[in-house]
Amino acid sequence: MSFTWKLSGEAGYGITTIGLAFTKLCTRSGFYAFDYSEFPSLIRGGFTTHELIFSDSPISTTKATIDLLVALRQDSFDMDAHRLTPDSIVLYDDQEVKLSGGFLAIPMPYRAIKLKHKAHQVMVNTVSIGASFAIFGWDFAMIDRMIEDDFAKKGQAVIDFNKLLAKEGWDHIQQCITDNVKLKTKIDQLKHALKPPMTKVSKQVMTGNDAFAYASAMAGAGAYTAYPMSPSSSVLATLAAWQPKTGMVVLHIEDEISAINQALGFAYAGVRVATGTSGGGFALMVEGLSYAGMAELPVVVFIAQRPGPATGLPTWTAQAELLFAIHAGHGEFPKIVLAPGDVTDMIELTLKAFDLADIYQTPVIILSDKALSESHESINLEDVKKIQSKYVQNRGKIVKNTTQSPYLRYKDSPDGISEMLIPGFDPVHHWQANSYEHREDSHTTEGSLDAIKQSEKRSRKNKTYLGDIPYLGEKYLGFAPPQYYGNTNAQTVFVCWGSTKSATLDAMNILESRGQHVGVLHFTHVYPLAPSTKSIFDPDKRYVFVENNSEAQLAKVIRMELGIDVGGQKKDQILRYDGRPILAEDIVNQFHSQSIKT
Amino acid sequence: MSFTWKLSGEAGYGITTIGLAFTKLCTRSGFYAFDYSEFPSLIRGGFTTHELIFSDSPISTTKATIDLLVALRQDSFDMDAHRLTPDSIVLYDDQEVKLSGGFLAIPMPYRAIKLKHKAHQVMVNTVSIGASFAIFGWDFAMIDRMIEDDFAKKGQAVIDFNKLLAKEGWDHIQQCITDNVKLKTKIDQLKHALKPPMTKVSKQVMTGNDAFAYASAMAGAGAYTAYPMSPSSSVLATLAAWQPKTGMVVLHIEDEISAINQALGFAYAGVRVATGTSGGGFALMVEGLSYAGMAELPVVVFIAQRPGPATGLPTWTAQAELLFAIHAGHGEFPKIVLAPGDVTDMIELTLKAFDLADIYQTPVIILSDKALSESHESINLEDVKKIQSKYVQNRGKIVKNTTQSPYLRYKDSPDGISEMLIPGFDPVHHWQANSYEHREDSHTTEGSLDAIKQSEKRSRKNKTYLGDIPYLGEKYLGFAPPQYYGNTNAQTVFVCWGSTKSATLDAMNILESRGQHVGVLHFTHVYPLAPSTKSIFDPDKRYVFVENNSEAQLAKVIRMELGIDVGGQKKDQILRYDGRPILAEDIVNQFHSQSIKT
Amino acid sequence: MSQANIIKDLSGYTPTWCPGCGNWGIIRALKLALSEQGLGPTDIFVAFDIGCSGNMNDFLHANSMHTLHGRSIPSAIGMKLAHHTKQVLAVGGDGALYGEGGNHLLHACRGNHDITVVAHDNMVYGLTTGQTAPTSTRGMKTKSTPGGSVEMSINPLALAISQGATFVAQTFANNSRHVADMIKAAMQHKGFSLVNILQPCVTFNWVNTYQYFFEHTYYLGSEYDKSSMPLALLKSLEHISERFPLGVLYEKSDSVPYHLSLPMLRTEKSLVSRADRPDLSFASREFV
Amino acid sequence: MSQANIIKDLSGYTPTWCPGCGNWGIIRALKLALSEQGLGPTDIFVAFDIGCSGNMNDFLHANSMHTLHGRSIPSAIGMKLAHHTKQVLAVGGDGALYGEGGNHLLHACRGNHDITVVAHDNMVYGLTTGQTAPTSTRGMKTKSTPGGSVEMSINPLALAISQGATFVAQTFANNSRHVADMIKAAMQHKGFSLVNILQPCVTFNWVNTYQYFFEHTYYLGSEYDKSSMPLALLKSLEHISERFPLGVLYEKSDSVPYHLSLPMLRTEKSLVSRADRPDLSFASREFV
Ligand SMILES: Cc1ncc(C[n+]2csc(CCOP(=O)(O)OP(=O)(O)O)c2C)c(N)n1
Ligand SMILES: Cc1ncc(C[n+]2csc(CCOP(=O)(O)OP(=O)(O)O)c2C)c(N)n1
Ligand code: SF4
Ligand code: SF4
Ligand SMILES: [Mg+2]
Ligand SMILES: [Mg+2]
Repeated sequence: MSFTWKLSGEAGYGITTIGLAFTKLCTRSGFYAFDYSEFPSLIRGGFTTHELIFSDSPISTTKATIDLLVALRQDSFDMDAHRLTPDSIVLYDDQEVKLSGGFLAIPMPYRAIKLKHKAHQVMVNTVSIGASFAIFGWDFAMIDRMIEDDFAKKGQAVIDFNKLLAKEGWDHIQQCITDNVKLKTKIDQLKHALKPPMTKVSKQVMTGNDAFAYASAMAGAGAYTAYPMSPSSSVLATLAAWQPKTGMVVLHIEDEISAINQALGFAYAGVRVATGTSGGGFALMVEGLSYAGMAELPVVVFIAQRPGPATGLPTWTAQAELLFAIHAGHGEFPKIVLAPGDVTDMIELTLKAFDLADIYQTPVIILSDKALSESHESINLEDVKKIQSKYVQNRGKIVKNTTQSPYLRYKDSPDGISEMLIPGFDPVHHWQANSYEHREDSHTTEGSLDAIKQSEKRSRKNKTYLGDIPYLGEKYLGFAPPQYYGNTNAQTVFVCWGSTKSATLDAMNILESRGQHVGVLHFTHVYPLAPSTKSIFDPDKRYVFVENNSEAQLAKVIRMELGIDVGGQKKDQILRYDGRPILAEDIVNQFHSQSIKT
Repeated sequence: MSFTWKLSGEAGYGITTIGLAFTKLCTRSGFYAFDYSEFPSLIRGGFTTHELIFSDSPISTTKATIDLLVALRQDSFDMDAHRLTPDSIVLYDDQEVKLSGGFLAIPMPYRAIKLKHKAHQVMVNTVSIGASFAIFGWDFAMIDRMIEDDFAKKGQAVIDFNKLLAKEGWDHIQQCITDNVKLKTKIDQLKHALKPPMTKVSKQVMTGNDAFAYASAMAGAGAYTAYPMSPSSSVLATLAAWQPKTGMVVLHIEDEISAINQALGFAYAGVRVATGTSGGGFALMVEGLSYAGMAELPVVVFIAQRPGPATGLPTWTAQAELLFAIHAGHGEFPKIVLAPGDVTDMIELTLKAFDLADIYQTPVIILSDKALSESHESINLEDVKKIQSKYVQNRGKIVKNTTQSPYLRYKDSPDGISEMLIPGFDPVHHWQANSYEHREDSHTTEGSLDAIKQSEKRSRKNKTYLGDIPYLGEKYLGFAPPQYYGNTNAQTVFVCWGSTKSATLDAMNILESRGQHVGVLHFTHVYPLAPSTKSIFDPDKRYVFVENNSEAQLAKVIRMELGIDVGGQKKDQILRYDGRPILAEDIVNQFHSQSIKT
Repeated sequence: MSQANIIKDLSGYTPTWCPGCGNWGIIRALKLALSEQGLGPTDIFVAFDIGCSGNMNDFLHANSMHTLHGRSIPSAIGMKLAHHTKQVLAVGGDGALYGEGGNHLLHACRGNHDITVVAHDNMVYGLTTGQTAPTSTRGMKTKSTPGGSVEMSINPLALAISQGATFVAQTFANNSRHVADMIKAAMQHKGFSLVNILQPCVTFNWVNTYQYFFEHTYYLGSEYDKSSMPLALLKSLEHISERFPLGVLYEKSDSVPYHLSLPMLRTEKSLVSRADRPDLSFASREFV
Repeated sequence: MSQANIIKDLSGYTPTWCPGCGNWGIIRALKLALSEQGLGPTDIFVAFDIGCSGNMNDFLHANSMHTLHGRSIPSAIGMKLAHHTKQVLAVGGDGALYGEGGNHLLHACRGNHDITVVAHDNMVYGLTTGQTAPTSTRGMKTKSTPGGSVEMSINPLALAISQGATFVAQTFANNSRHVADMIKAAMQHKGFSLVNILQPCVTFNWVNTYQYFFEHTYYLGSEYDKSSMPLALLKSLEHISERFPLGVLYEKSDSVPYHLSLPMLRTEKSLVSRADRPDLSFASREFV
């Protein structure tokens, strides 16, 4: 069971605020919810939408059809009319909006309510919440509690006023039932279909950015340096707000170059650190990334992707920095790129990212995107607690004291990893984080043998990460192969990475329900790829790449890294590159049309 | 016939100056010469070498053995003793250097000459020039003329003094002959073997950087913006010095970010422009590159590669920015990457780069490296003149007037290329170089259809460049496939790109002379690759990648772009990554040892 | 409208700024300044930065670049040197010009490049919804500094005056007439000019409101001597005590702009107008 | 040498600077300043920039980073905040600190970060063999400006003083004692300190020689009041007429360094010394 609900209106009129409240309400009611918001790169004047889906099982993608649409303006209706089905419900402003089409239309006296209570446009949205609850047959008291929580800081008057407006919406529906039989029948159906689960699992509602912030704190990061950039900015705001509780140093600095170079200062001094940005800001960090590679400094770089090139579509989504991230930075050095598939993944992989950065003493990049970074998802609190209680920092060979003498910071070793002494504690030993090529003792060198030794040592870390060389530390942590979902006999496999996971799985289920078997292969550890990954690809199967970009970038990575010729043809690509997340229905439709062509 | 000559000494003592004079002397004598200099990233205190090779046919690589070594210091001898053969000659300071090994050793009274004339250490090198000429049996008057040309600005006294020192060297050898029979025989041999060609072809001695500067001026570039960085800096100095003659605006600005963004200002305003740097500076330009991609601005970016990561080995060579350059910049946009194989190539491809940038209205990157950028090579003046007389600027669809109304800067078109109106002349039409996604009229958009249209339009330019879509302009200029050299039946093919061309061809010839057939496939148009390139690769042949990097980057590009599994195994890679250029002998040796292993 | 008027019409899309935003006054002033100089869209080159301010790209018609964030100044310099007979402006926010792009401002000042930088100083990051800016007053609570910002504000006027700018003015978005006058004077000045415009951001800055600026600004009187650099510098220090003088703080009378120091641009023929290819015969002599 | 002396020995490799280079005097002074404060290699953190100056990384023993060109200041700030009980220096050239890294200097000043920036001001790019620098005098002929540089010199002292630096001094490499005293005073100051060292580059700068500096410098007398910011600013303007005062131009007495404005660093326990993982239970409340 899943149900989609959508609200839209002018930017700056609280659409996302009330939308989040509703996402939380669905979650508190016992469902899993996921939302997705669209807004322009403008503070005002554009159009903002909040679309949410709730379901009895975990979900992190929306769907093509809208089950309940709130239309306060004509354009709210017009832009989504094609997504309505005969089963859909439209709550609309009877004074503002003209409808056409077959669905259950419920006129709402928004204007009258607004006038009656002298309410600001922002508050009118609360009416829709009340009305929606009435339609779903949910407990009105939940709304009251939500309002009390959300407006606690604003005082009793505001709380009461909001409750009143919600109640107006609720009452209006109750009233309608009496003379609208169709509505009555529908509501009776929904009451049953949307009945909140009996046993309530505790949940948290988080965005991908929240999850990254949360897990960074959990990993013991001491600092976060950043320059704001959509859609990564909320990480900065969240971590900044938490400073009194986490003790983290959170810096909004002058530019992204400073962000990474300050981060490297923290890293050298032994503090776990991350920096975050989007593609354009990351472009300014790539020189610093190369320095981290050379000096073998651990740093986590969080990239929330948006469509480029250049300023592009700042508030929209894309998965178009995979190749850029993999090859970012001049010269050759190891680098690990991870791409979480959903919010829980984000928590786990963020924790792992900090460990990997420390173990391999090299930059680790986390690729998120607007769809994951800014969408709210309900996740099981139990899962989070389990992750947290299981988590123990693994700093690899980073130490506060050394038994070596002389201490060789860049000592050659079979796994490529040398002991890193946190400077400033040992009274005798010191070393340089040298951006030049260096000897084992960290002094600058231009010697051929030194250069070869250090270059090979650095690249050997890659092999260790991939499991080709045994790790000589306490605990192994490295590459994880892609996850296969679905029928193992399926002759067609959708290959995806990062945030497109949920939509692709949905597509698989839709096709399955139509009797068509497809599998899904989802990558989170997108670079480097272990050579053994090659054996996962069966030459007799068809692999179709599902990506939110125009070049099927993962397919390129697989060809480059594994030498197998997949995903190079248009027919083996299902792509979306207009800034919108790819949805299950997009995948199914494109898949059908391509299958016909081939 | 080819002959290698090498001089070395403390940095700061004029080694490269005198070395260049000798390179020019060889050229003026009628030979083709090529030199290669090594020096530390220090102004003083390190060790500088100047190695040159001259030959009766064009050459742009040195070889493993040294035919004449000048050893003024013990370390000059020690570091190169292993490169001497029984046929080698060593001119050495009899007071300073102890020799061992079998070769023709000629003690030189450098100390005595220095004392006698109260000469500075810098000038002692001139003695070696005189001595070398005596050994080769060349015309001493050539040295006199060279000294007159080179020291014209320093006055007659300096000229005379240098001539005197050269003569001392010459005289000393003449004197030695009388009582050194072995030397006499050798000199008689050499007189014959090194006899300057009768018909002298006019030549120019140029580095890769000179060639880029020269061709930029020839292409009509109006501006060059840069921040100094080895090994690209001499382009800035050369173009700056030429300003009064070329009228070019040459700017040394505050940082590389400014360099590219100023360049884009020139480009928007209709002026041909280039910027130049090395990998680390380029890292700071990649955001700007992405803007050029989005706004469709033509710009040429010159990268002289050096080993990274980070500061790396600043004065050494590498081919390690191929993957970085190809994927540089966030988001997806077309980009053309060219890698000249030698100095003549550099002239031709620089001219082409400016044309391609204009035609495709997108950034074009030229990948050079220290070995090409700073080595001097003699090229035929006739060739240069031919290139120059043939060259006509091709600005594609860049116009000063438009017949469109309304003018649509980003009008969709079958070849992906829209008319670009140079702003500031037309009194009515204006447009924005918009870093946001935009409509055809250049206004900002967030619409799905606009985004798709523009994204597809941009990527279609790639297809046009590759010849997959016909170009709708006046004259086609696009991708050129790799060049095949050698026996077409060879079962083994060396694959290389850029500056490793000459060494690889040499290796092919050496192997050929030993009865072993190999072919060479050399890429200059390294990205993007036309799909048809795939057919060049014969599945039954062995392809061995010869690159100055540690990852066999071209092999990765070929796998990624063409989907053929080549060069992924160690046995199919001949790589050098210690900052030194790969030499024919390296290739031959590695090839033999790998062939044994497999 | 007549043909000529249409050609000179500067208006693009209707702005999408928040009602009450100071930017409304600035665009009005900018249009005034341009049209009073008889300049239409094709007469000028503008580099718009990224920010609410820079969003003017779609609202003001011009030959223009909507540059990368923080990079409007270098792009403006490129345009100026390419086509030096035209007037060139860079329009951006305090974040772009004093934060991300601070280095370019610094060096454009000392180069005395003949461009006019129009800085929308709202003391906050507008477009990214309310983080601290380089001109935020120390202690200001924003999204990125919930505990109050720790840095003191940059002093843009002192920066420009001390580093070689030859025209430095300050004005207040509320007074379009004054803003227009400052921009006009700046454009007419030969050399680098900075116009710092105090601009209320009604959505994210509740500290530096219209009221705040009314209280903290004053107009420089006719007795003020704008030709003295040391005096101007001292005047600019009032910034520290949150006093904002309005008017031209400094103008160097004998300013020689960058391009006029380049021999090849001491002509009416701009770089982009040259068709002739250079004679390279000198090079073959150099390389033998 | 005793064990303790070995531990405190700051000497690394023998420097490779040109004979006569001003850097020799600077390294002597730096060692003096450190050892007089009882500081050895492991007591300090140094960010060396890229340049002849920055090449000191191999000549001076310390916990150190040899950073990217122009980025020594951000790296120094990172180290300071990570381990705020230690003294942190950034050592670099005029190209690095005022050119490539100008924006970082600007913002480090206004942040009043407690680091000491040691600027080797040789008015040229040494390591890249002689191009113009941000502090080159206008008209200077260099490899990149064969016709003479067009920009006026940056004024680093005025920049720092006007943008929030709380300690600004100038000194001359020839007088190691004075250089050492300036560095010591700078390090002892709580907050951002800049020591601009006039440093002859004997190989690529034939204008600003030892002789030149002897003629163009003078020591600030005891009557000079370093506590007045406006005065210091005016003093720094002498730079324009090529007069270089030596000594402490400005020191703010009640300076509060950046890290002491952060509640979590108002303790002796530095960030890197903390083992405790934060209690995140608050978050589960926030997210329901
Ligand atoms: C390299 C880069 N970093 C960050 C951003 C995100 N960004 C867009 S506008 C802006 C700041 C806006 O503030 P300001 O320049 O003061 O302009 P305002 O909106 O206040 O007018 C930021 C950080 C970006 N576009 N590019
Ligand atoms: C990003 C980047 N750009 C350019 C360079 C090349 N580079 C190295 S040192 C230097 C300038 C040296 O001048 P300065 O900072 O004044 O130091 P000095 O050598 O004079 O002490 C430059 C441009 C680099 N290493 N990195
Ligand atoms: S957010 Fe502020 S600066 Fe941006 S439009 Fe609104 S009021 Fe103006
Ligand atoms: S080049 Fe100049 S700065 Fe560098 S070591 Fe030599 S004299 Fe010193
Ligand atoms: Mg602002
Ligand atoms: Mg310098």
